[in-house]
Amino acid sequence: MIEILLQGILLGGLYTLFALGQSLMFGVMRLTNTAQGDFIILGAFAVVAGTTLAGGAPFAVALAVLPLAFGFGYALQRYVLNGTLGKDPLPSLVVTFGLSIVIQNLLLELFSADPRSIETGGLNTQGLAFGDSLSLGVLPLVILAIAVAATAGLQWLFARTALGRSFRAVSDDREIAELMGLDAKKVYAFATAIAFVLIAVAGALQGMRTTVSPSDGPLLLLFAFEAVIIGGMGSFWGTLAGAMILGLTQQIGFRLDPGWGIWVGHIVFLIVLVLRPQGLFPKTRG
Amino acid sequence: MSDLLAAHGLQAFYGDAQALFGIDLSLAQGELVAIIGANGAGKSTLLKCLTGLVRAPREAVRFKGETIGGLPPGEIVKRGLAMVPEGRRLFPSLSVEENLLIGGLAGRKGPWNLQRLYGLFPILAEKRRDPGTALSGGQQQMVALGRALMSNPELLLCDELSLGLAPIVIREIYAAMPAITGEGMTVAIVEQDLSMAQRVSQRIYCLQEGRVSLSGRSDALTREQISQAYFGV
Amino acid sequence: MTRNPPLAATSTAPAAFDVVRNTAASRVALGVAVALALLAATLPFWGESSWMREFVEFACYLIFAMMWNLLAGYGGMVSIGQQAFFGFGGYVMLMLGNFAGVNPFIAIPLGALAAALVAVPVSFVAFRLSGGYFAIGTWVIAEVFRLSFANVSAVGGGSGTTLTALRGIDRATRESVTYWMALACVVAAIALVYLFLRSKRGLALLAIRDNEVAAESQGVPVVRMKLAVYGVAAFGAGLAGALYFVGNLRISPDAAFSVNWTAFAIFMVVIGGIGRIEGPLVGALIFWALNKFLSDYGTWYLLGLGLMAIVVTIFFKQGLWGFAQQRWGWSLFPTQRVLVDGGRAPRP
Amino acid sequence: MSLLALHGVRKSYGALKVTDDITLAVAEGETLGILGPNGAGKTTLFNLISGDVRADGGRVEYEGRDVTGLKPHQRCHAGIGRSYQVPQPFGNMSVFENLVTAACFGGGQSEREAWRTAQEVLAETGLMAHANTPAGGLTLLNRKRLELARALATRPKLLLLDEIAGGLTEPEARLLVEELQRIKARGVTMIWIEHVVHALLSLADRLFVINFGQKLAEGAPRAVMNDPEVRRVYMGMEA
Amino acid sequence: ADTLKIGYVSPQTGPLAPFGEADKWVIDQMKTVFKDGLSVGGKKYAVQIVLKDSQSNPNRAGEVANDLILKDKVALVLTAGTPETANPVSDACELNEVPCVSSVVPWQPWFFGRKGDPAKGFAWTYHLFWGLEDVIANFTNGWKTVSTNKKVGGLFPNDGDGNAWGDKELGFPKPLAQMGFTLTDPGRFQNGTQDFSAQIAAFKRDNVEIVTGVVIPPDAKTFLTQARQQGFKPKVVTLGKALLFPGAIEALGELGYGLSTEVWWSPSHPFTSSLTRQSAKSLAEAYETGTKKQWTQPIGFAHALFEVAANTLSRAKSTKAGDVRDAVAATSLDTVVGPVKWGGQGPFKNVSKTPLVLGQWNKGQKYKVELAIVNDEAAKNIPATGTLQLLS
Ligand SMILES: Nc1ncnc2c1ncn2[C@@H]1O[C@H](COP(=O)(O)OP(=O)(O)OP(=O)(O)O)[C@@H](O)[C@H]1O
Ligand SMILES: Nc1ncnc2c1ncn2[C@@H]1O[C@H](COP(=O)(O)OP(=O)(O)OP(=O)(O)O)[C@@H](O)[C@H]1O
Ligand SMILES: CC(C)C[C@H](N)C(=O)O
Ligand SMILES: [Mg+2]
Ligand SMILES: [Mg+2]
Repeated sequence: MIEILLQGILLGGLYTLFALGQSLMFGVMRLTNTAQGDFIILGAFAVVAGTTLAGGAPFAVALAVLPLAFGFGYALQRYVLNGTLGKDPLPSLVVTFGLSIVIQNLLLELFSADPRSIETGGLNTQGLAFGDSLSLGVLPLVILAIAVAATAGLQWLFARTALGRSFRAVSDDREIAELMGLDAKKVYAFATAIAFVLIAVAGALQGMRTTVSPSDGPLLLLFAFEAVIIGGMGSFWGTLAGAMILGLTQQIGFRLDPGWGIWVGHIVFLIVLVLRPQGLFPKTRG
Repeated sequence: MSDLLAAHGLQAFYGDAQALFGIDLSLAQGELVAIIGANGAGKSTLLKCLTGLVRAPREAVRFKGETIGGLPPGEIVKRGLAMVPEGRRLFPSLSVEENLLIGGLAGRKGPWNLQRLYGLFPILAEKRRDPGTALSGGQQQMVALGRALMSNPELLLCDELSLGLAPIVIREIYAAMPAITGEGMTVAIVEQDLSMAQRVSQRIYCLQEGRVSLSGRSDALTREQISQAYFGV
Repeated sequence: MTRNPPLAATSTAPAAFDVVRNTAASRVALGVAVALALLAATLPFWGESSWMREFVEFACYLIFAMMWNLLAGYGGMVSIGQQAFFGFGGYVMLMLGNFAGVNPFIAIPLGALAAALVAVPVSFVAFRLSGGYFAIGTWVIAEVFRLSFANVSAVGGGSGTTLTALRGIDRATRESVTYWMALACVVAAIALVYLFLRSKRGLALLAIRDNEVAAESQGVPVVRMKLAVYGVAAFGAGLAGALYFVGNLRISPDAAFSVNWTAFAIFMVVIGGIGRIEGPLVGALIFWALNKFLSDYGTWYLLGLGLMAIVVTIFFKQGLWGFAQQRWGWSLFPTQRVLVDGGRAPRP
Repeated sequence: MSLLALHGVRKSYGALKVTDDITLAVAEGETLGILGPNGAGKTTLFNLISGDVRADGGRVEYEGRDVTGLKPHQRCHAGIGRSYQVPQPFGNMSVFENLVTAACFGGGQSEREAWRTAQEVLAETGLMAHANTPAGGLTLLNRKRLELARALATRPKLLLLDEIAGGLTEPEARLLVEELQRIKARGVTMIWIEHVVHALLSLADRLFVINFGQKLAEGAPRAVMNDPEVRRVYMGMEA
Repeated sequence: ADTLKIGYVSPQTGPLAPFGEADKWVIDQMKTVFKDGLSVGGKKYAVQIVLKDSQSNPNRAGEVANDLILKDKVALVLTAGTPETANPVSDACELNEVPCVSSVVPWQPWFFGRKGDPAKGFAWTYHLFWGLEDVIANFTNGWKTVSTNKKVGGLFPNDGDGNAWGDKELGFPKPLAQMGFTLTDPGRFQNGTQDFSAQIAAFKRDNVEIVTGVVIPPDAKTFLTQARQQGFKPKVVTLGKALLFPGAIEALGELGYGLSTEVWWSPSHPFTSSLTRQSAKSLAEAYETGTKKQWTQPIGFAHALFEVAANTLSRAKSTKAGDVRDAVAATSLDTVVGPVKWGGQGPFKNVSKTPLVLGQWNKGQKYKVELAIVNDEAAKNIPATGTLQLLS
């Protein structure tokens, strides 16, 4: 029982990382990024490629990828995604769908369909034993810690800093925010840049935790979205809670029957939506 | 008289549709000017052109001797030109105080800061932690006004300050005007209520179908002249 | 700019006004379409079987895209989950054929009907959401369909199963009947959508898309209209799915409920032009042509397709047909009502 | 018998009581004016009558029938037409189509009848020149006209008007009042929310003043306007 | 001369792409082989090979098969690489009455997965590969050589292979029980599962020492790392599919050494190509020189499919579908994957079985990891170079 709970929370930690970037982009720009999963995979491949080039040092490479991700996110928002924003969710859906296909096939062309992983020098196989029967992986614990720290950091940034204030202002009313001296395009680009740092972190950790291959992205996307939507918009602790709920219900489902675990997660997500369409802990307006 | 702001032959378009057809306008330091005109005459468009929300040719707008037409709104507000938009438009996910702080982003020095504003509108100090949208319409209008003042502008543009407000609120808002203009700030207001416009302003511009149809000293214009300018009849 | 005339200038309507609904182009288009359909009906007697197959595949894409256009472009419901009904229609057709001994051709409309029926309970969940939430929510619902079918061992679980019911029917009969079914479905789908949009229900749809709250208060039964559209779109998606798997013979949950169906529909509609009947027609033609000539390039083809969708969305928001329509005023399927003054050209 | 009657209607948003036990009746053919400070709950009251918002408690009766549970479109069908304070046109449809929609669905007319109705309303409200303009491209004034026109096209017995004179110049407001007078003369019952008091006074048979979701005053226009509470709370004048 | 077309469908992109990775090279080689054309029924034809990508997608596989048949009008269709590609292609051929030879799917998922009737078989589609009985025999033969508690944990996903391997009647459960192994099967899971703690918990609970199954590569990695984290240390891990390709093993890092898998073809298989006279070893070497990549198992089978095609066509009375089909059915040929003969060495007239042995991955010399054959009891002619070692 305890074991299920703990494994569920660890899984939730991973899902939190998948979801935070999405939560930020959704909260600030109402942007439905259907390529979220593919960007995570792209991040993982960037670290894979970097490690190959550098001949090792995965953690240093992962750190080096973060500023690249920041720049990439900034440029992507600035020059591509900004053109799709508006009341109509369709343009951003289509463009991110398109990006998703482009990324998958580009990775396939560059890296072939072989699954890759990031060598962590054994960190990924270490476990901490608690008593006889319970052993938790060190890497999942690290992931959970990073997830909680990232959530706290993002929440603080969003609620307490001038940058966070400008995120919210631009999200509420772009025109007026510009009138106050904010350059919405830059603010958006900043939000996406930060989201991409989180995405790169998620990708690097995913690549350390398991293998990644170019077509894995869509699998990760739905979990990310479910966490964001269960949690409610604009609240990062909500996203974390949503991810935990998703991790736990899937974990319970897996124990009932491995074939129905994800199904149970989806059903719980749909039930939450029916009961509380705005999510459990919404902060910003819908 | 040195003009603080001057527009010459200002034209504006929404897509293919032309909204302004060559506006000439000048505002002198320290005066309060009312801009009137029928619905759709182009008053809001004019203010939006001046603040950069609608594109304008570079040379068409001069502020403190510098051409500012078509600059991004952020650049313009940094130069000292702020606007209270039509319909208040507070940021719903920001508290009252955060709304005001956003107004101060331009980073201009001057007499207006949070303390001073709370002094002018004490009710806002009480509600500083509430979301802007939890206020009554009049209180929201105060926040909108305060938000614009926080940038310490030299020229303040107010669009339809009294639209949809209860008479009591309109009184309160206009009662605050002298405290604002008293600093030597230049103010332009768009106002539908003609008698109010005439009473508070020193000069009036009347727009009609995207052109200036009448301008002059408020106390020198007659009702007939204004009606004439309104409808061109 | 015109001046606003004073309110209530006159109080009685001049009788000389008339309402025009067709254009010269649309009348010609109707004639051409009827002629084309008749010609197409004779294809099995002179054409090659590869053409028929090609057409069946095209028909599936087209019907599916048209229904997505109806749902998103007119109903304002941007769904990423229409594959739920595509796959459901396919599975029901297959189960009726394999287990109940129903002739698969008769099972096609039955599959579509089943998809429409299952859309009713699904709508209770989906309609709690709107905008981006609706999009993702419907996707999750489709995943629930996929995982549910993947756990039913009678239809082969995750590995899927084969439509055995057609094994007795000889090839020539099967090909021409499948082709005629597809042709009939395409004609019916276009006619259905067009007549639906021209009727006053079409007005209600446009109103809902523009402003749901206001539509409701102007007497439009919003939920009922949305449900009707959702049901019709599910029917069409199920029809496309059943038709597709009769042509393909094998079904599996991953294939039947693949998000790619909706992704491709979105690409077709967006490239052709959303919210206009010509959009999915043009889009499906382009998509089919690209697929036919370039799909052997594999990754590069898909990459190009993705890029094309991005470019069209950003630079031609109205899609290619929308662009042409704006540029040259083309309209093959006009649905609007133009008030004209005694037959003279209307004031814009 | 009154056409519309509210009995103890209540609505809260969170802790905020926006409509607090309102009881109110409108007789057939009457024009009721509603006044009150910003945020007093006037628009919310309309939303409760039209059904856009569900009441937390109390009853709404229309033509002697309890309509509290009915959907907005059903109430519209029954003859309650409304305009919105912030115009809500169907932006991608032409003005004519906006009206045809209202006549078809709100007025329960056939398409052909609806064309006729729409033309009449276009002429009546001075929108004929804009018949084929997309409603999204209208100026604010014309949007407000369209709000009125669309409500009229549903052929309402009860017309709810939310600040349609707001932002109008005085001459424009005068023309509007004339128009409303003609509608009133046809026997249409009206409830009109308006801050432009003089416009309201020229039409209303009775006034109802709301403050903090509660009734502050009710009665003949002159009497209400001279009520010291009303003068203090609403007009901002010491009695 | 007229042109005769041979169609070939395999997954060249998508998650199953490793199965199709060698095909381009094999087809290039075939172009040289066929450069002088083939004579069929006394008539000379130029040969054209049309390669189609199934994109690992069963839908797409069916579509391209239909294109090959109806548009390219191929005389013969070849297909390989998991049920996700081979089954829909075979179905399309059966329906359109065109002969098809398929491989790289154990015959049960190919035959029963397509709802084949053992009494009737198929009219147009023929298959060459081993069956579940072989993989079960190999796995258990290996396990019997090491000392374990005979408790086996099964990882069978919900896909074409997993459903067949885990099937109560056709798959692992029955024979394992007969041989005294106890199987813990927590149930079918979706490919792409992020978390195997449910399975690990079940295996730990039942004290499992042997893990088997047929999973896709990422899932194997996820499972193995999580097992390690959660303190589950099986003595033997023998998995199908996930462990076939050196790329996938390299991706596992340290965890890869000592894993075992089935071997359907290797350079040490004592067979020779009937077309090029290359031995298995020289075929693999040619591949490694030509592509600068390590050899993989599908090379042999892709090659063998063309051997069958060339042999069949040269025996066919004409290029008519019926004649080609009859020639396929009458095939008896020694190929680089072993002898191929339908109606003899298989359970049904449509299936010809090939030999299977057990392999284990070790740290290599030339490449990071290399596959050694560790049990040949089921096919004595293929020499084992070692014995199965327990995982450290
Ligand atoms: N966003 C827009 N897109 C297209 N046209 C616009 C837009 N905003 C305003 N217009 C048009 O520009 C003209 C001037 O509008 P503007 O809003 O400046 O008028 P105004 O004088 O402020 O009127 P009001 O009193 O109604 O606020 C009008 O014809 C209006 O329809
Ligand atoms: N959907 C909502 N959620 C939360 N609060 C709301 C909502 N709608 C209205 N309110 C609040 O209810 C109160 C009454 O609003 P309402 O719109 O009815 O006022 P009003 O009397 O029409 O004001 P005005 O004269 O400014 O139009 C306000 O405080 C408003 O903020
Ligand atoms: C390649 C073979 C093993 C066949 C089957 N697809 C498998 O993966 O096991
Ligand atoms: Mg304005
Ligand atoms: Mg109101």
